[in-house]
Amino acid sequence: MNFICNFPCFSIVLCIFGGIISSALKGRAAKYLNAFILAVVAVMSACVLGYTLQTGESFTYVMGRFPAPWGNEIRAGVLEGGMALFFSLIMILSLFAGREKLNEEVDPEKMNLYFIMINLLLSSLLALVYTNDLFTAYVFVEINTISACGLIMIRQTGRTIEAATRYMIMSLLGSGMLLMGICMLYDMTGHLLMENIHANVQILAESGQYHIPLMVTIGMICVGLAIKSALFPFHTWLPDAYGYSTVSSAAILSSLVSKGYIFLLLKIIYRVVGFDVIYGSRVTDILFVFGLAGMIMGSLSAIKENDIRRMIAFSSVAQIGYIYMGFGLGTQVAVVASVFHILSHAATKSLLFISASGLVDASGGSKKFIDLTGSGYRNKIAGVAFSVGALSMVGLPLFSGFISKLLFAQAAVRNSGKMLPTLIVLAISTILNAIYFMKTVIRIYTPVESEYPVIPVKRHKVFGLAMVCFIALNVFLGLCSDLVIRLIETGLSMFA
Amino acid sequence: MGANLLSNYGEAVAMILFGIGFSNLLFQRNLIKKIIGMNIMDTAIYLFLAEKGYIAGRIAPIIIDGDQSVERYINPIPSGLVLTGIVVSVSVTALMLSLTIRLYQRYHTVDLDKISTMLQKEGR
Amino acid sequence: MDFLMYILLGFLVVCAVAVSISKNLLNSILIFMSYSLIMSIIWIRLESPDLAITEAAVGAGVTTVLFFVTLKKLHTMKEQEEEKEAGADQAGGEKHE
Amino acid sequence: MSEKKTHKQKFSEWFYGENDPFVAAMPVQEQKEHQVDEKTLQEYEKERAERHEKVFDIAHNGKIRAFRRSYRVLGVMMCLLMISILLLAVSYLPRTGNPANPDNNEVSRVYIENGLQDTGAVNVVAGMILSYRAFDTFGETNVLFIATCCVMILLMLDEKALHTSGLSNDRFYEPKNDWILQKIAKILVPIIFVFGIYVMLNGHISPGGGFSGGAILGAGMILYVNAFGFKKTQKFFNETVYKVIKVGALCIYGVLITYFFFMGANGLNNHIPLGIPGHILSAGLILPIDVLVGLEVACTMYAFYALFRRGGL
Repeated sequence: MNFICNFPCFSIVLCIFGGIISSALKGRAAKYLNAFILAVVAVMSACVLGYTLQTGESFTYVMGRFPAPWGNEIRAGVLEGGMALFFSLIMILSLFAGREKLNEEVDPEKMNLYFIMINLLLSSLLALVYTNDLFTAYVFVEINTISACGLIMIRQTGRTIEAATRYMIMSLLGSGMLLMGICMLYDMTGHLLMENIHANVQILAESGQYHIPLMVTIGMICVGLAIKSALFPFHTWLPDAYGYSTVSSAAILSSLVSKGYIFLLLKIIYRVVGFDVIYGSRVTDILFVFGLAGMIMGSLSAIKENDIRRMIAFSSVAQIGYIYMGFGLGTQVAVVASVFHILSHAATKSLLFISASGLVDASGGSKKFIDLTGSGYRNKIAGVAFSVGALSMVGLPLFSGFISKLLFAQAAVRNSGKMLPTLIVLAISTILNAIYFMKTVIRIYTPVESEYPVIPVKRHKVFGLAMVCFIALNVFLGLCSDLVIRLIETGLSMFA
Repeated sequence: MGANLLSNYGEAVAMILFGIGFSNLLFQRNLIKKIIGMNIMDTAIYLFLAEKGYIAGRIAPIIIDGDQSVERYINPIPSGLVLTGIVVSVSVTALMLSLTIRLYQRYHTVDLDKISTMLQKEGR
Repeated sequence: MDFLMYILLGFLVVCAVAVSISKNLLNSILIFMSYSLIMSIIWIRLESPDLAITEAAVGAGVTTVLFFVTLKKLHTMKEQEEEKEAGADQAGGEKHE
Repeated sequence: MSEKKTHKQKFSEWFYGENDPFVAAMPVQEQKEHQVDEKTLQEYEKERAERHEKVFDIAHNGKIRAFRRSYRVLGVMMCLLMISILLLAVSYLPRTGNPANPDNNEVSRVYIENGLQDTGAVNVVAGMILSYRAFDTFGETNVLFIATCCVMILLMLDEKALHTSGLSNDRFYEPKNDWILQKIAKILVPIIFVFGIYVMLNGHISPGGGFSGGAILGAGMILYVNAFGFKKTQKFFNETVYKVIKVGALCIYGVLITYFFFMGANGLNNHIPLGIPGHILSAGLILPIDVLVGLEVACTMYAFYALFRRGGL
């Protein structure tokens, strides 16, 4: 076995170790340790990606001495390696860009606890990406939930604690349903490993045995994960959680945490229940309808909002609606579009949150639009970055958002039954996006005599650098989309 | 309705408890009751699993006198899973309770609706 | 044999409903404690002694203690708050006089 | 030449915020001062306040009361709907207690038939969670760890606040040094500790293991604190001890389990003797991991209690 095959396991364990050791360190040391770990994980994930591309097939890694149906297993392919690399990159950039804010808003004595949360969050994301076992997935979903809660409430104001409570309640509902689904699936198939469940579910679906429990199970797992990733009717906790937490947390939560659950759902669709069974069951139509509703309702709420951070948070609701709509369309092309949108949204949303915090800093700390007028001139790099993010969200060519919208439209055209509603909603949602993002961009570039001082780029070099990296990532996704899409297609074909 | 409802009475009770816990967690306004509801929901799932591992007339999977025949012991997997789950639910409970304490410190109530109204009244 | 199981399971449901409708928080916590104990007995009947020990120690023991501490904390805070308010009123009154 | 700036200079000036070409170059139109009619403003404010009063007056707002009632009805309805769907699913699931159920397949058979030889543990459940499915259990220990960290974020007070704030002192209303409690605790605590250690050490032979043993130990410590107060406990268990035990136990656990994963996955011999099944010193890694997990769990349970009580260890 090649030594690189050890890397997925090593990266998960390394993150956990980082978390454990950070609890004995001071804030500064924990920060450096965390940066080191993130870099190592990124390198390892890149190695895994390269290795799987080279060999052209995925590999499984036995956690312990015992092979397939008895022991735990993790599995890595192109999509897993790519996702892990992408997640760690976004995390590095978000943390670097939000570092100054972090120092301001977090109690220095509790700084090391923040980095414990970050480390364990990354470990759980990696485990969700790599896992090949449903119960392991459940355990790490819990770690993910608790650490995300810690990220929200590390900035201790009344609002964040209330938001954390709401988040925990909704998440616990979701995990309860997910666990119930897993237990029922275990009861019907007798396995917890994805491949074995898949084989047994195929047999059950063909023979028609346990038809009703199987449908209920699929429904519970889908709804549970949808609740956890804030699909439209379950999104009530989201605006507060993203709007008031410290900026790195908001960026990480919006771009990574919900995406981890979505990736798990993708794995369950492909590797546990099976593509044909899950679309034969029509359960995904629920996801489709909720996704469409979310696309419109999220945008409408965002238009009404008077606070820039909350506006971006509501825009997340709409974007998660896009992803679920892609799952609901039920074709391979649509799923590719969804996965691409996961990447594109993660890159764009963290950019928006962080640049918005730069704009807010240039407006005396007020998040109201009236105070933000002309802030694009006062903090130039943040203004440019926000415009790039906004244009990408609206779907201008050259940026990543355009490609994902194009892919969604293509996928919709090929699905005759759902073509019309999808295209109509896509168009309406794009217009709504344009309304609230262009409104903001125009506002931040309206010249005005302001009492707030100009923030020169020199003073925030790290922030500027991170912004440039984010913009580059966004443009890369927009321009080299062929490469990325090919990677996603290869990865999905390895799933089956 | 399937044929196995009466013979699966244990699971049926587990499902009823799950429903009660779920709606307590979702609809109760008092945070402490919400947390109790969460615990009920979790234990219901564990009860379901434990029922599924049980096999009539067999004993706990602790090997006695070196007798390793399958016919003698129940299925060990659900027990292991539940063991993992119990620890998860106690840590989540502790976290939720500490959130409750902090919320009470700040807003002097454990009613989540009242807290939201207060927040709206305060404006953002 | 089965009869005992019926009683225990019925007791569980009664406890769960009682928790949801009881007005007093202390009562609901006590009921929840007995719920956990019953659950651990059921697990012994289902031949899972590992679970029974863990549930008795964690569910009925530590979790309930944590609930009690929380409730006590809330009451202490309430009393402190009232004392403070009473003190403030007194001080205000004296000033006015 | 010196008056005309090159593009590069201009850009760098703009970039570093020394001079903004747009601010000066763009004409700023004079805006008319917005005239506020005092009367209208006052009326508006008054109206708004009234509306606020009306909306948030929960006790007398009929709409909100109706909404709450319908909310409750909706809750019960949803509960019933969910229960009936789940019951429907249950009625089609395999029968309880039937040996031919799908979950009694080759997986559980191998756990029972080969478990003793593979893991050395007489208790098949312990062997399963600590050897076959060791990764899950490692994750679960980390759930406990991260939950403690979250509780610390929320409730931990710094040194100064610990001594001054009234929050840390809720023993005010209790009798201090209660004689009966102390005498009983003196008898009970050692018994509880011995039992906890017994359960912890015998996890691979009899029911129990790290988690239950640790929880029992933690419960014993909580009883001790209740009887004798935090001052006495701090003599042998303060924050430093807690940190050393927590980090030490988790680190050793992590190292052991990583070694186990690495050797197992690469097909190497891990040189861990399994011993004679049934003896205390047997079952390879299971015994040390049980002890480590037990210590971690005991510390965590006590830390939860102490943080809840006084915001520090």
